[in-house]
Amino acid sequence: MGLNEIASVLKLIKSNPLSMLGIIIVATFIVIGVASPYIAPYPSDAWGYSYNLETRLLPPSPRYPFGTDEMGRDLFSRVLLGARFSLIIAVGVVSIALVIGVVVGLTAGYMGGFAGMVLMRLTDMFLAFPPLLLAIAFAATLGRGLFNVIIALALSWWPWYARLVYIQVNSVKNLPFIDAARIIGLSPVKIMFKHVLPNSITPVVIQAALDMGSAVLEAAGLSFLGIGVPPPTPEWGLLVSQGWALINSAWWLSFFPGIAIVVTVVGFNLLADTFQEVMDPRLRSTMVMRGM
Amino acid sequence: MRKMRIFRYGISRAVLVIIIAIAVAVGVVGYYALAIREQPQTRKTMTIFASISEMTTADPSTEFSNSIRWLPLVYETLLWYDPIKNEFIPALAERYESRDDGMTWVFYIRRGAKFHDNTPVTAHAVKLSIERTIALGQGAAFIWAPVNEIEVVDDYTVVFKLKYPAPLNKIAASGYGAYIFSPKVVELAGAKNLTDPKVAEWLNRGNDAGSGPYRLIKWEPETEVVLEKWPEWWGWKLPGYPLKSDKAPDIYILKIIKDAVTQERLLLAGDIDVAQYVPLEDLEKLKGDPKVQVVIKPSFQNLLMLINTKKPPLNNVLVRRAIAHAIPYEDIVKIARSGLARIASGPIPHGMWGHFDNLTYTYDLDLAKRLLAEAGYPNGVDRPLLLVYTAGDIYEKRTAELIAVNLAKIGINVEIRPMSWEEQWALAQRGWEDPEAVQDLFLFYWWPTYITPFDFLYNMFHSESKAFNLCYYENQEFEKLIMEASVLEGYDQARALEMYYKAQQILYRDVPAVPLWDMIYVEVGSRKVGNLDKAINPAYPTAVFAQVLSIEE
Amino acid sequence: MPINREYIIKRALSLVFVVLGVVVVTFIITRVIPARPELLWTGPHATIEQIERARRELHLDKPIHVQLWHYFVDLFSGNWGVSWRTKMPVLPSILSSLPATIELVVSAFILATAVGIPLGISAAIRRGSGVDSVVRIFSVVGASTPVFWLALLLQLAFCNWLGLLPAAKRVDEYIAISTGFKPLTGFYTIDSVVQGNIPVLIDVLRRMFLPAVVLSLYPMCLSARMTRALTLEVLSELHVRSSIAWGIPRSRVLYKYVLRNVIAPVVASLGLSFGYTIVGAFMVEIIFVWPGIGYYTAMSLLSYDYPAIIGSVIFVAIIYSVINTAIDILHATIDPRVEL
Amino acid sequence: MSGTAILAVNDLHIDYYTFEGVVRAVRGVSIELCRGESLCIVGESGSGKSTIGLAIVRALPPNGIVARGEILYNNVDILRLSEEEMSKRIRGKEISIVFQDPAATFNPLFTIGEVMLDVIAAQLGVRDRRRAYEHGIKMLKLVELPDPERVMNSYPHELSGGMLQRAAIAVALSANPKLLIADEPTTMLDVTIQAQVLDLLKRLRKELSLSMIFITHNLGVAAEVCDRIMVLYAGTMFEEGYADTILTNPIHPYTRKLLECIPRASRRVSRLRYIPGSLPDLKTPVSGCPFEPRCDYATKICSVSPPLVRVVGHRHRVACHLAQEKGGV
Repeated sequence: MGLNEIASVLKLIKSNPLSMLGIIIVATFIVIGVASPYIAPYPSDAWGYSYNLETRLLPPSPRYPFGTDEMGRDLFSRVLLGARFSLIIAVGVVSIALVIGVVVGLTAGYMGGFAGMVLMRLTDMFLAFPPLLLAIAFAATLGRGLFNVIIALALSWWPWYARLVYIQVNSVKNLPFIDAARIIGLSPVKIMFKHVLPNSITPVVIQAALDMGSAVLEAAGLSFLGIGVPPPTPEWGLLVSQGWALINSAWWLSFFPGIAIVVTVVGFNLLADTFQEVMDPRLRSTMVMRGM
Repeated sequence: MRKMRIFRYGISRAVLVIIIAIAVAVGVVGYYALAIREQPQTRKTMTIFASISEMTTADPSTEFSNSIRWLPLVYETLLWYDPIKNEFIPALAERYESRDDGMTWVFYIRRGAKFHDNTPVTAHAVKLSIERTIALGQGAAFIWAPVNEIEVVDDYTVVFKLKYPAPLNKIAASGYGAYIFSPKVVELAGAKNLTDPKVAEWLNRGNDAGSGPYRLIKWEPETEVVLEKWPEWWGWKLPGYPLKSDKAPDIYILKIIKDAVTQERLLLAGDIDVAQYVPLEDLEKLKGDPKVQVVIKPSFQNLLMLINTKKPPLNNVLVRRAIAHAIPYEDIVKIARSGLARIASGPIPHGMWGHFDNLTYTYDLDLAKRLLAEAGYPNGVDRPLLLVYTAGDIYEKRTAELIAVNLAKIGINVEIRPMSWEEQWALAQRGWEDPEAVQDLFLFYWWPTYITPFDFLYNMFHSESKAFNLCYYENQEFEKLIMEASVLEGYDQARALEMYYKAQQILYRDVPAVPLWDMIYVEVGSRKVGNLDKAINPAYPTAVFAQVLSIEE
Repeated sequence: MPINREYIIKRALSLVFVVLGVVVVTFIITRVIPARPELLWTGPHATIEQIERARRELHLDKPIHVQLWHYFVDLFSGNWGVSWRTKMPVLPSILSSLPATIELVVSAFILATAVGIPLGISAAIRRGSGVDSVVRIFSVVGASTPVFWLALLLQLAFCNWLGLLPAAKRVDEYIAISTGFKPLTGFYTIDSVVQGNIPVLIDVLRRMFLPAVVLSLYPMCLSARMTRALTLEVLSELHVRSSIAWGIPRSRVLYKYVLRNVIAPVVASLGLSFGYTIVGAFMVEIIFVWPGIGYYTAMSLLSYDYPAIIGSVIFVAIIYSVINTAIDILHATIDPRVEL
Repeated sequence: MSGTAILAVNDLHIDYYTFEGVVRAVRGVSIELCRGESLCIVGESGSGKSTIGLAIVRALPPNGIVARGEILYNNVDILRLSEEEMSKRIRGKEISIVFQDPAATFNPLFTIGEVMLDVIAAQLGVRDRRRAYEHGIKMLKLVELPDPERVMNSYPHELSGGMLQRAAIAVALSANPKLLIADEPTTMLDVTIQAQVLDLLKRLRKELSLSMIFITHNLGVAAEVCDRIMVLYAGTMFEEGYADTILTNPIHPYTRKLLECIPRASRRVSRLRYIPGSLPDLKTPVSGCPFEPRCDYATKICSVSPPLVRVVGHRHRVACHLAQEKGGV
């Protein structure tokens, strides 16, 4: 992916209202994630450092746009703060998985041979699990906690990136300038990181950035299953799961955190769609001239 | 300008047809699904009881957990105990007597009672049952610790000789470890003797060897347990027997439904008949619903916060006292239990023998701050305290959060950590060797195995009770008092009571634990289930004596 | 249609290797990563002796490759450990909850593909039209919705507020017991049809409806998206235009030629859909009290019942590999180019 | 003359809609093809030559749209026919087409025979599969394919490019079309096979008295197979005339350049010639002659107004401002 593609992505985003929406959602999510402790109307409610007997289980109102929970806390503040945890998880998962994936994929792709084959077979073994199942196994082994959730998800994600990097590296590694570097006598590690990596990383990084939506979704799933982030963290999946206990009388407790998940993930997926249309030559083929 | 669209009509028509076909299919199924709610003729009466937790084991000797929900229906003890009226109801023993200041107890076994395998219930079976429980030494076997010897006088008379005086009538009425079963299990299980693991395996495959009013006919401990009325039970034929009803359900199903919301929904939809857990916030609404009845009964289950008395700064009694005064007991009861609990006064719950009303700590943040300053922490404690509770228990979760918020006000930061009970208990166990490495505060439920204050005081506060004294509390004076009281309980209740009071005063002063609240049980039943309130007994928490229910069609 | 026997044998062989790989990965997770695996395996109530025994039983005192060997032997001889929670061996528990899950997952899966594929095709052939936009938005939003949240909301709406559908459970015990229903195979739909028990069949279908719909949403959106992209790709290919230019009627080209081109890769991608469905079942089953593998796993997760969790993980992963192999073979019968 | 014309294309404009903008691929091209005649459309890639071929069988990709013009086949405007009429009356039995890439022409999931039988069934109405099969075998023999039975039952990936192209010709001709469009049918083949296929096409044309439009970028090939040649550039016609006229007396500077590019053994050129510069961007409208930036003879007027088509001889047309002046050369 070069400048041309980035330019056409921008063009596409401008021309397509859905892509524009994606950009807006993702940007808002990031802003809220960073700023939520400062912009939440009731910061101590958001962190769970307070309770109020008078305001228990109030339905949504102008004062409490998302209603209040059984401890009398403002749900809106809690959902805002939840964006921060989702952001931390998403960035954490994707970056750790990316680092592992790049190291494995790069080594396997560049080295090739027996070592490369072993690495890729290992990658395939991980890919033989359905999505999320492996993360469940890891999370169960590591125990609850924000950090463990990130590790568990990252450990189950890196194979996707490893394979992507592997394919990229294979398409790059026999290009003339790599051969040239090899002839000059640069060390393999240097060639790998200085020459092969920069020329094969872009699509992987973009894919990883767009996968952050899925990370939010899967982390929420782990929390719902009780092996994710522990309470009183206002993580969205956890909020939905806790709201379940009162859903018959206080639907808003589960509803709004869920909406937050849906909107955020939709944002990432809309962007992903846009990138896919530009980057995937098969989808693009209908847009360019053929047979002229 | 002409658009040359090759793919204009053809395939979309096909797709349309497919979509319409699917829509029609879904519609037809949906129509039948929604419209036809044919309720066929019920030939048998049935009660479906929703249990929040799965069943554990089916061995009456060793089971010490959730299976109490059906064990008292399938198996019988010698006696049943009604702690509210403080009286005993005869079961397999028609009557009993105690001699020698509680050192000897004689039970007269009911004639005509028989096990589900049609062998008669005899004194011999009683002896073998209890001896197996003692020999296996698991679960609640410790209740028989005072027993020295069991003698069979004749087929219907059994004598217990004790090492020291003890209230054997209460022990024999225990909800755990006191069930009598048929010795024929050895033969049926193909085992060498009663303690052969094959017996337990046979039982855990879903077989029963009891004598009670119901038989176990389906055993899927994770999803459902089905009991069927056993018409040969002696109680059905005994006129005037209090623990029975002529309209008891023919089938009694324990359905495991893990959350309160679903229990409530299923109850309102008529899918189940008794829900033990409904969201407490919905209770007012349910009370107004003509389809259901709400039964509220005190229980002997209470929640305490065990304090790690060996780990600084909590080894300082002033700090512990400060914490005790910084807890908003009233708010906790209102928020955590929607008012369906009583503020605890001492570790013995309300309504039980041995409870005293003047052992509540005041909620007084100023006093708490003063105590903390006096202890040498005028600016609060410099490290966060770790509070653990059982993951998934919303009452404990809310209680934990409220405690954390309030302790923060006196300068004590609390880190709340939900753990599975197994993990939590494993962590706490290590505290006896390395108190620094474990939790500071531990939210902990207790309910008695059999109804005596000793059960609470010994298990949670005696230094020999390593399994459950998770305050790591050691106090010679206290231990001496309760040991003596437990012996006296068998024959001199007044003196025993006095000593139990003294012991509780020591606890009040030393604060090894903060009793938080005594639970009030709520059961919501369909209106057609009569006698629900009579079928519940706090001595057998969470069990419903289905033989007492009266099903109205 | 050519069915290549050699291919099937090759594929089955590679399945063996995939399953071995899955087992190796779980071995790494359960035996290599934890500091003291025997503690996870025995549960916390264990005494020192029990832990020591577990150490011996898990062969943790032996070198790692010997451990791996015993791990394989144990798994393939059906010794999957004992659950702390239920004190029952893990494998029989999983097997007994298998029919409920298969019944649910297969219904959801059929629903997902039966709706998702036509949606994708119809969106693609009217690219840029209103239908296309609706399908695109639906597939994006659907794929972004947490399945457990949707389950909670639909349950609230249909069961609580509208009262149209039952809230949970697989069959009503009143109906089942009073009509003498006997679960023979464990597939209640089949059992009730075989026994001619219409009331139970209707009750079972009513109860399955909502969970199946919820569970189908994610794979439905996935297959709709994928089908749309594939159809667009195929429609742009030269052979479509050449077939039409040579005089084959357009409808025949679409139904016969394009359809098979789209179906082949969509079939190849069904495995992933299946993976999502079965993991989604973990959450949906617990909400709808559906006594399947998902329920068993979710319950085990809530109490950290480690042997049960890992048992379920291995079992589901193996099923997934088998399904993927079956799908690959199916794909090969449609697409003659496929070679190992 | 128009009476004997089997195909007349008048002022054809074709646009492609892409994300980058509207590509005006064909800009007012007219063609006249007499019965039994063969016409070569020559141009660089991107000149719009294939688009015209696709438009004649109405098989443009979904984003290609005929903006203006008419395509008269036997005096019927096929652009006004419905899709159904096109399939029933024109495609296959009147006009058929062979494409450049033989591997992509066939659906990879179907045998050659399946496609062929479908064409025969649809166009010749032969429902009896055995008769259709026999006809198919006959067609495969006609294109000199060895072992026609095997070819019938082969999937495209099992055949070589040359065999596939012969098979494609057989399929295209299986319903006896009167006009065959050959869209660079040899470009993707090996050189030896190219010659064979060209010979085959020449032979078939004679035997079946086909009219043919042969699309190529190679003037040399064009000279070999066609009666007439049309030179196309950036979607516009530059020069059209009889093959020998074009080859011996080219008028348009672009045609001359093209001729210079034909490698000839006799000429002993040290390196292959090429035309410097590249095609103009078809998305932006051009005010003058599209060849102006690359033309050696460009004058002021060339960048200002588009050249008109002038008749410079018998059925010889040129679109160049300089045509009049240089006509006599």
